[in-house]
Formats: sequence, structure tokens, C-alpha cells
Amino acid sequence: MQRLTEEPIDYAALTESVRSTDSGAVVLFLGTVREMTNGRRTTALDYEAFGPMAESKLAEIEAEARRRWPLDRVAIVHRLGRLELGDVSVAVAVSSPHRVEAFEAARYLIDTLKQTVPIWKKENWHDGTTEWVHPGLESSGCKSNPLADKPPVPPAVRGATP
Amino acid sequence: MQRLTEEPIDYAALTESVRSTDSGAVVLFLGTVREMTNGRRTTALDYEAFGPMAESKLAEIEAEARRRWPLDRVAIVHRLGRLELGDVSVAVAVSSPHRVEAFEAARYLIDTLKQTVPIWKKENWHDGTTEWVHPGLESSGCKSNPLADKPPVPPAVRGATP
Amino acid sequence: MKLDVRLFARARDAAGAECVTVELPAGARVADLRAALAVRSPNLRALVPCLLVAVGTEYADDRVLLSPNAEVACFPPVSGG
Amino acid sequence: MKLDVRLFARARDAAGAECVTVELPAGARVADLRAALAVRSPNLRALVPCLLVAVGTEYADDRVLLSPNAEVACFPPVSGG
Repeated sequence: MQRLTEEPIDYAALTESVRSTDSGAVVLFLGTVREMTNGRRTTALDYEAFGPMAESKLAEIEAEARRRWPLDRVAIVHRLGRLELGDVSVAVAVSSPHRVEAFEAARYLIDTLKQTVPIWKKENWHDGTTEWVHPGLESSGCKSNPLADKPPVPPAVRGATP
Repeated sequence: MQRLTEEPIDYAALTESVRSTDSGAVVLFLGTVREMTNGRRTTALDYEAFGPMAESKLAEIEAEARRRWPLDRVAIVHRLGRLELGDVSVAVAVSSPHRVEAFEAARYLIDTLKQTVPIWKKENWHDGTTEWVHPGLESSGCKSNPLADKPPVPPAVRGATP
Repeated sequence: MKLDVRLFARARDAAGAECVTVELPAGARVADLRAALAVRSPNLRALVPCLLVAVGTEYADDRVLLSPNAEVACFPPVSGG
Repeated sequence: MKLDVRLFARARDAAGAECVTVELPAGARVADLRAALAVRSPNLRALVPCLLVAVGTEYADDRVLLSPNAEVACFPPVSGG
């Protein structure tokens, strides 16, 4: 299950949704809005997404995780819009018979989400300035493009279409 | 924070207790009672602990995790008594500024808990038989003792008393 | 052919528009789209080399051929999570 | 000296008691406790070699010296989680 939402994420309900008597392990990851980043103070984050593609990519990474590990249930929710300090921006919940797989899959899901799902955050710094966060992109432009010289599907999700 | 309890574990409250604006990541691990183990059906588990030592060892492994990773908050609760299918037997919640540390610490905490904290489970099999679970111990006895030839503190927690 | 290109995040802010239309010859590829975008929106020029391009809901590299009804989106590196 | 030894899980069930008392000479070590336990509770004999021994709240190997007021517990490998 994957979902984008403008509402606060009910991570307890999400966790309940992956529990089952087939599983001995549940791992939940929450991304939360941290106040300090590299010594700068944030007051809020704005998240936006390219919705249809983000949902499609989330479904792909869930499918890839299920190919790699024997998972029971998977639930991923990403919040969009204005988030205040401490708010939950993303929740990933995974259940599996044994714990190693649940840990590895949850880690894979959030790592891959951050690399490949078209969602962006904008910092609203305490000093009143705002800044889109685009990893690898300097204010002067970028040195190299991860897609220009590579196959259409980024490496992290290539396995999703074997 | 570490606790043993006979009551159902409120893992949502536990997760709330580790959230903070200093953290960008929360990882929660839940152990839950699985129905099938090596093809055998369980109906319930009974957990018992050597309470004072279990609490002391839980405090040690939290201290060791804090030495290894820059953690924000840690909460560990283990349930004792009769647990039915699907019940949560243990919950480990960790927050940290960045996700890698939260994942690694949560994994370390549950792995080490299972190796060193004096808690035991008894299987109540569907066929009416019961069986204490003692890893490495065969019904005829054991081949080797992990403590007899080694220093007093098991390897996994040696670093806790440098 | 005319293609509507959706923009997101810093690319949208730089262009001052959620969508820009570019004119491309038949047989154009993603690389041609990049070049056209830099001409169409000079404020995007510095960003263009590092934009990710999606056709439909799939990432597309510079060699991908564009059809007249392609749904195209361009955006800088993602930062969800 | 007399030591009360707490037992847990399968060790308690095998001995049929939560606590057994063993008589040990002064200067006895954990290895001597194991031997005495096997004599005191024959049903524990098969388990004794693989019991973990705790003095207070710390694991203790066979070389650890036992004091007359030591709080001792013996139990098979743990299985929490």
C-alpha cells in the first residue's frame, strides 16, 4: 500500500495495518522534521510531489522490495504540504516472518524512496529565506546529470522491471 | 528507558516518547507472536524474566548503543506472561538526527537483547504440548556452554563496561 | 510538434510557470527537449543540464524519442523522505 | 557455606523448584556450584553443563569466586524478543 496525503500521518494505524499472525517482526520508519540542519535552524518544510509518478514509483519500490525479501505486508505514506517541526513527513511499515528481512526491507524502501520518488522539500529557514532541497545541485547549476548518460530507469529501481 | 510489563505494550505511546525536533528519524521494532514456527502451529507464548537482571542488562545495552551511535532517545519494553497470536512481545524505539544510526541502533538493540537479556519464552503448541525455547540446547543437553570457558561478561555486551 | 512540459520545485520557480510549451521537430529526443527548454525559458538555462526528465511516469534519458502526445515533466533532483 | 540458587525456565521445571540450596566449601567457584547442583538435583544433571550462571545481575564464568552472600541464579540460554 502506498499513499500521498496532505493530512497528518496516522503511523499507529499504519503499523496496525501491517501486523499479522504470519509475522514475527514489524519495522516502522518515520521521517520527522528536524529543527537543525548543518547548523541552520528550520521553522517549517513544504513538500510537493509529481503525484501520479510518485505513486507509480512507490508501487515499483514496494514490488522490488517484495522481490528481494519474503515480506508479509508493506505500507508507505508520504505527507505533502506544510510541515511544522517534529511532524512526520514519511512513514514506512514492513512486516515479515523474521526480523532481518523487515529491517533490510524498511531500510531499502526509505533509501530508494529518497533517491527515486519525485517529491521535493523546501526549507523555510528561521532567517526568513526559503530554499528548495535538490541533492547534488549547486546554486550555480549541476556538474553531472544522473539521467543524461544512463538508461531510462535509475539504477536503484532497475531490478523492478526484470 | 527500559521496562518489563505484564500489560499489552502501547507501542504508539512508546514511539511518541522518542520523537523530538532534534531527530529526523525514528525506527520502531516490534516482535509479534507468529503462528507458525518451522511448520508447527503455536497457540500462545509464555514469557518469563529474571527481572532485576533483565532490567540491568537492558540498561547496559541501551548505554552501549548510545556509545556506538549518536542517538537522541531510546525506549525498550518487553512484555511478560501469556501472549496470544499477534500480540507484541517486545518494542524497541530509537530516534536520531539521521536514519542510518536509528536503523543500526534498533537492530543492535533487538539482536543483543535476544542474546543477553534473561528472558525466556515457552511455546504452547497447537497439539497441546509445551516447550521452553533455549537456543543451542538440545533435548539431550548441550554440546558447549557459552560462559563456562569465557570471561564473565558475554561478548555482545563487553563493550558496555570499558 | 508542441509539447507541454510540467515543471516542479526549483525548476517551476525559476521558470515562473507550472507548465511551459516547447516546439520540437518530429523525431525529437529528450536531449532536444532540454535544448528547447533553455531557449524557451532562459531562467532555466543553468538548471537544464541537471533536470530529470520523465515521460509519463518513467524517467527518460537523453536518447529517448518523444512522441507528439508524450506527457513530459522536468524537475531537479528529488528530496522526499 | 550455603547458597540459595534461583532457577528459571526449563531449569526450574526440571528441578521442580524455583530455588534450591547447595552446600559449598569456602573458596568455591562457579564450577563447583555446577557440580553441587548436579548432585543436589539429579534431574538437572543433563542441563547443568549448559546453564548460564549469574551472580547478582552479572554473568559469571566457571572461574568466578563465590562469596557466602552471593545472589546466584542459573538458567538455560535466553530466548526473549
